[in-house]
Amino acid sequence: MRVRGIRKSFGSIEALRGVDLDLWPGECLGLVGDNAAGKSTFTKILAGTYLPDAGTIELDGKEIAYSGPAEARGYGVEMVYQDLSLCDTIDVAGNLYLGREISKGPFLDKAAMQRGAHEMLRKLEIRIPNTALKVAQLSGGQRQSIAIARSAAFDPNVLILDEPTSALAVAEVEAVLALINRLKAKGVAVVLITHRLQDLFRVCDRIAVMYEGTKVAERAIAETNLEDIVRLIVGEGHR
Amino acid sequence: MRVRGIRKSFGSIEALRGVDLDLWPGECLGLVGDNAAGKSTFTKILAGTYLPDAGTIELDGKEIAYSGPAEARGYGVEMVYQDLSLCDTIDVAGNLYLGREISKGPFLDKAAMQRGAHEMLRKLEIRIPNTALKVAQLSGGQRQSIAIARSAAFDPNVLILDEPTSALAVAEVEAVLALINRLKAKGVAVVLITHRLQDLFRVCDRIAVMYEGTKVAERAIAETNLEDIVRLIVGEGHR
Amino acid sequence: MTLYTERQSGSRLRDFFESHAHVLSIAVFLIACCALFTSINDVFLSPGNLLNLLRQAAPTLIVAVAMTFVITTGGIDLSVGSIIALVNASAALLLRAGWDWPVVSVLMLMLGAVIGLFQGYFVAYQRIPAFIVTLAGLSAIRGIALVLTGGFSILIPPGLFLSIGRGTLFGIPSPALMGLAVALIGFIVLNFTVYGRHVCAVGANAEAARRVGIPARRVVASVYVWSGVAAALAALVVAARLGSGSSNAAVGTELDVIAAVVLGGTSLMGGRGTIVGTVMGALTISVISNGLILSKIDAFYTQIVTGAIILIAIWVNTRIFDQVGSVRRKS
Amino acid sequence: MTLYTERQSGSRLRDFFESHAHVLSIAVFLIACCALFTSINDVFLSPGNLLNLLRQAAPTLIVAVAMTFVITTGGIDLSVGSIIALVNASAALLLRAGWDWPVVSVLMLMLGAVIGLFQGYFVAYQRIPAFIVTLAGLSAIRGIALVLTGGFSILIPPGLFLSIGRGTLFGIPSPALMGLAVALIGFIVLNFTVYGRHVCAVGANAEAARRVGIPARRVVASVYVWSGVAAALAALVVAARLGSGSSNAAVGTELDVIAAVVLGGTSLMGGRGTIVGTVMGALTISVISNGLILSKIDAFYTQIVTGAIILIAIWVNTRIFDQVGSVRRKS
Amino acid sequence: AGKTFALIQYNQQVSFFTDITRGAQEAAKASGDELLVFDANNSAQAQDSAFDTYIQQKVDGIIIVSVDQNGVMPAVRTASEAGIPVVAVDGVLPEGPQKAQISVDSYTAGKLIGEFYVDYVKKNMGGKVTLGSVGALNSDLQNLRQKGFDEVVNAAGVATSVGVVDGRNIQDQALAAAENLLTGNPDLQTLYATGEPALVGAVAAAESQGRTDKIKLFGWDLSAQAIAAIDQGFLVGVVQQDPFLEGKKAVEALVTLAGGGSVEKEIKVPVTIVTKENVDAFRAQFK
Ligand SMILES: Nc1ncnc2c1ncn2[C@@H]1O[C@H](COP(=O)(O)OP(=O)(O)OP(=O)(O)O)[C@@H](O)[C@H]1O
Ligand SMILES: Nc1ncnc2c1ncn2[C@@H]1O[C@H](COP(=O)(O)OP(=O)(O)OP(=O)(O)O)[C@@H](O)[C@H]1O
Ligand SMILES: O[C@@H]1[C@H](O)[C@H](O)CO[C@H]1O
Ligand SMILES: [Mg+2]
Ligand SMILES: [Mg+2]
Repeated sequence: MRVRGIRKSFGSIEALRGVDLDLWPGECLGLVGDNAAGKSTFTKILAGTYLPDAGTIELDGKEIAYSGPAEARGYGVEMVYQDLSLCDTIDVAGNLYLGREISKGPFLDKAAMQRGAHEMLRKLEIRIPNTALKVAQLSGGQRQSIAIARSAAFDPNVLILDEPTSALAVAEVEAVLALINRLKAKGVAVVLITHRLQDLFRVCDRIAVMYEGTKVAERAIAETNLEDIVRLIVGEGHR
Repeated sequence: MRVRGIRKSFGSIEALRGVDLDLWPGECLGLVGDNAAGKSTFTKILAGTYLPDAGTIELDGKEIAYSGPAEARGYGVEMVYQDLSLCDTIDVAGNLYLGREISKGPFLDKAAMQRGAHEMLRKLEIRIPNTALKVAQLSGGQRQSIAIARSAAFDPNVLILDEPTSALAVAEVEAVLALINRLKAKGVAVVLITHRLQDLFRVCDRIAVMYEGTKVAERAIAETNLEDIVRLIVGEGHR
Repeated sequence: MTLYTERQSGSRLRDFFESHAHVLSIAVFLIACCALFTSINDVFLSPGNLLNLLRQAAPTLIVAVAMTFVITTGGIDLSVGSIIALVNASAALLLRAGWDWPVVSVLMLMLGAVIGLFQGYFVAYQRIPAFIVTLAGLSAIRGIALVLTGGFSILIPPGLFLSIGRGTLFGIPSPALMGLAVALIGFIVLNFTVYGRHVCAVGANAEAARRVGIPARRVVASVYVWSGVAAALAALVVAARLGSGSSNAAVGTELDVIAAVVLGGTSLMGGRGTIVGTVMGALTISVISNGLILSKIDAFYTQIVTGAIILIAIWVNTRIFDQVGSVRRKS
Repeated sequence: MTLYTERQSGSRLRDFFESHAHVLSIAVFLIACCALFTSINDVFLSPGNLLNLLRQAAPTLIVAVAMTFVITTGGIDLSVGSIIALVNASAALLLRAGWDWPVVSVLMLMLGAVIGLFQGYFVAYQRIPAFIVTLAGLSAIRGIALVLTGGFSILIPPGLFLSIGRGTLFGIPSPALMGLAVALIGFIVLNFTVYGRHVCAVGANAEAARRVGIPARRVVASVYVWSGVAAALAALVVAARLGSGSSNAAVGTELDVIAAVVLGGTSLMGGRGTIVGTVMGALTISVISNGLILSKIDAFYTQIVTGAIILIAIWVNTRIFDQVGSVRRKS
Repeated sequence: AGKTFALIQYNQQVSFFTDITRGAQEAAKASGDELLVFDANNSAQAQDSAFDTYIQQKVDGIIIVSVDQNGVMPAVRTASEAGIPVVAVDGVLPEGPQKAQISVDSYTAGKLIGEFYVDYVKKNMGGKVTLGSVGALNSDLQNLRQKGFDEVVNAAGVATSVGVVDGRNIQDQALAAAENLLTGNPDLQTLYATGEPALVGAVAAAESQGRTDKIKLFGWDLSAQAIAAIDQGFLVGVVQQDPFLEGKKAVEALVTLAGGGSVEKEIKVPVTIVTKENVDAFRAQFK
């Protein structure tokens, strides 16, 4: 995936001021930056949720213009949104299979989805006693787990994770990092946005730093360390 | 603050199964636990948002029965909710002063609130260019910063922070930790829920561990370390 | 102190009560109303009157089932009464012009679909609030009926068409059968199909639905098509029952229909709908108006009593829900 | 590559346009309507007709201002038409019974407040959806008016009372003055007072408002009191204007009022309300009905044209908003 | 010729009113004048506003079919002060500056059909029956029709009333109300309907309940359905006003007034009680 010159404004705020990025299969790219740097906005564009004001996205050398997230999903681009994007009044299994329901003809195969949901959650070591619970009734961390399980379940080509571990407890964070490594091994390209910088060094191959709507640096993981990244994020000494 | 035997069920889920806790002025208590352990539910009860099914809360030796969060606020109990509890269609300054508007008679003193808002944000080193922006337009981290600034601004006696730093970038996390230490010095009792365990050791005096709706352990910070806490959270070797 | 025990998983029955509290309480209320009217007047429970009741409830019920879908997406359709008027008038005109009744019926259902599609397009693709689109529809569509009929009520020539409204099958009035069939279909579609799931998802969180690739706009547009078709079907029943078509038909029906849906426990915020509740809501409304007349309440008081009963029904509903559900969840 | 530059802060004008797009576009639409009708008929712009227009718009405007508050909290009040009928009938009966007009006027405003309080109580403290509470009210309150009048229209004896509807001050009709005064008060309260801020907060996120200690339920209940009082005031204007009271007054007014509010750009989802928009929405509706009469449109077509115009107004509104606002924000 | 008149209508959903409009239009065509029609859609306020607007427009005469007889009087006075003659059709206005009143007095005509009813019951039904009514409680006029009818019937003591139900002037509402009245009173012998929607609903209810052989209907306002019911024999008598003629006479009166002439303050139009005997004369009108 090759992204060039992405721009996006909201009213008077220029959220993105021309961002370029390359992404290779089987690698994990860490995307970091101060709050409001534009990370979420940028990844939403990759996932087709926003349409950019300018810029191009190429996939396998072919330029593509998304018309929406459904299309991006068709290309195998999956995303965990910072706001999770769950349907509160629908149960856990239903949310996991949202938009990709198992069906017999036009009918939902509820039993199969409940079984599949158990399986998905088990793989990610997520403990949710009852997959028939409504998502509104779950705790913050449980909700986040479901969003992650959903995005990883259907063999994506590109997986974008926008602060996926922010509400997770220790063991669950480990499970997510393990998941990322598993997916990388399968050839999935992963974009990980996080403020837990130490996690970056455990899964990422490259780190891109954003600042006020631009990409200011990109480092291979071997060439950098935590202090360097922090300095890059804050922009100290570069002005 | 002295809390005894708090219970709370939602339908078939027993979120809290009898929790006791003491809280002293000028100390910071870390509250940790696995996802869905009941941390948010417990603190919401302290803040008057939920009424407990059973149990008592004493403040300065007097038993109190909240009728709602307004009353808790009256006792100086402030909370940053995991879901932030902001009003999306109201601007930054308005959210910071929500429920405590500066007024001249019945009229809002908008100019004073804008000034005050700038001041609050400056203190917390939060960069939001325009306090007249609607909160809906802000990034995840910016929104969280506002919730924190709001809770800390009005001299609380008890400040409850439910995962306040989950969406914050490095520098902002530092600012929040510094804030907690400042407030402690002023005699405020702070409850900090977080999954970033290393932060606990920088600000907390005591750590309480919850597991499946009960408090399973309490440790003074000097007596424990990271590995110990992790083991307590997961419950390994205790079963 | 360090006693690690898992939570007991509580009574599933309690979960069941909680998640079906709305439906259960309207059921209780409906039964209470029936008991009350039975004790006042013994005609109420007579088979004749019960069939009557079903027949009268049918048009409201048919539209309410479709409206349940609309409201579940978080929308509303205020134009259904006007669509009934237009279809009912058009059908009468065509029948009088000598068209065959099956042709007319099919055409009329298509007319309902087209109107629904038109409104659905503006709601879903132009993102104009459903309240406004269908309010405009409420005015304009009845206006068209007015122009078509010139203000006259149009006699439908005797014939098979009238049995849509007046016929019986196995002793059950055909409108009642149609109503029940529509309710059954609605129940299955909403609860057991992929489409039904998408309707709920769009109502719960339209943006999330869009993000997971559900064709959110198409789903939203579609529910207005169903409410258009259902209104057309109800119009055929009304026309066949009255034996005439008029632009004056079904004035204010939208409010009855919406009341039935909400009484049944479907949330106006979207994301949660129940057809069983809607059926009982529609029956409750019919039972009240039937029962009041049987009880010989002075007609001047029926509006007051009807309003009071609706309020009390919902109030009891809420109370029971609060009791069965998490007691004092919020302070 | 490592070039750290701050974002330029973009044009504030653009922000202004964006956040006021709804109001601006209804303003444009209103002006366009006026221009159109002026070109068709030169009576339209005559001072006499303009004053007429203001007077005709006054009752809708008065209620719409209060309704803006209700809708901003995320609620709705469907009972305003019925409250107008009840107050209007009660006022006529009391005046006919020889009561003094100032006493009657004050009593009637209090009656409106009491009805609003009753409904607000159920909405805010019993958490019954506003749609249902006020739908029950719509039925029951007009029912009371029907019982009081026996279905007959009640003549108001000549006297000072009538000048509420027909008097002028500095050549401006008194209803118009009242309408403008109410709008001005509404504007100030919604935008510049603590109470107005709380109304927005409750509509934006009721739970958040409660958590920061805003008396959310009291605020919610209060807006229904205002809509009750406003409806009562409108009822006095209508009664004085027509010189009679009738249970038939103001049928369907609720829809006009809500249309005015939503046309003006207030969001039915709550949290965002604009009185300036509401004033223009109410004027637009009056201009359309006045202009259509002057344009000699065949009466059979007025409903169609009215519906079409409302739809187009909002559609243009949405389009302009999309253009001025973030272009293609969502795909 | 060449004048502009305005007709402010009650609504256009009932044949009765549409017929007034047609009569007025025909007369205007004949005299070469322009007729503007406004549909108030049952709103007294809308009628008041329409008056204002037509006064601004300086029309040469206004015909009012009032929703609220008292409520139009201020506007009627304003119009007259502006020199615009007003003629009232159907709804009877109180004393005022209107130039003419063209209508059937509902109260008196209610008594008329009451007398017809008493007569019929005595002759054909043994002089003692049960009676139900379908009204439109929100219509002043229809309440008067009920009142006039009730007074005569009660005085004669021929009927026991089982009550009035409210059809709200909407056909399908009237149908449901009438059905409930019929099922609630399985032995009901006679039914009185005070207006067109009520009568259409009552006829359909009698048919749908299969009671056409056991019940006799009386009411107001012919329609195609009513004629069919008369033919079948269960609808006995219908008060038929002549709305077409009313509309026509109203325009003619305005033409005369505009030409400087004067008209009678009360212009009578005949009412007929339509029965099996004389129904043929009305068939053509309701094809
Ligand atoms: N829908 C929107 N409307 C208006 N402004 C927006 C919108 N979404 C984002 N912005 C603005 O764009 C900028 C970038 O926001 P974005 O959410 O991409 O930041 P981020 O890097 O994800 O920050 P965080 O780490 O806090 O999540 C911010 O200044 C924000 O105010
Ligand atoms: N409103 C509610 N309705 C039903 N169940 C609820 C509700 N709120 C919480 N729960 C349940 O209570 C339990 C505890 O939830 P809580 O939010 O307190 O956990 P938590 O410790 O804050 O977890 P996290 O770290 O994930 O935020 C969970 O099992 C959750 O499903
Ligand atoms: O006189 C008319 C007609 O007879 C019709 O019944 C409608 O209501 C009345 O105003
Ligand atoms: Mg973000
Ligand atoms: Mg939590």
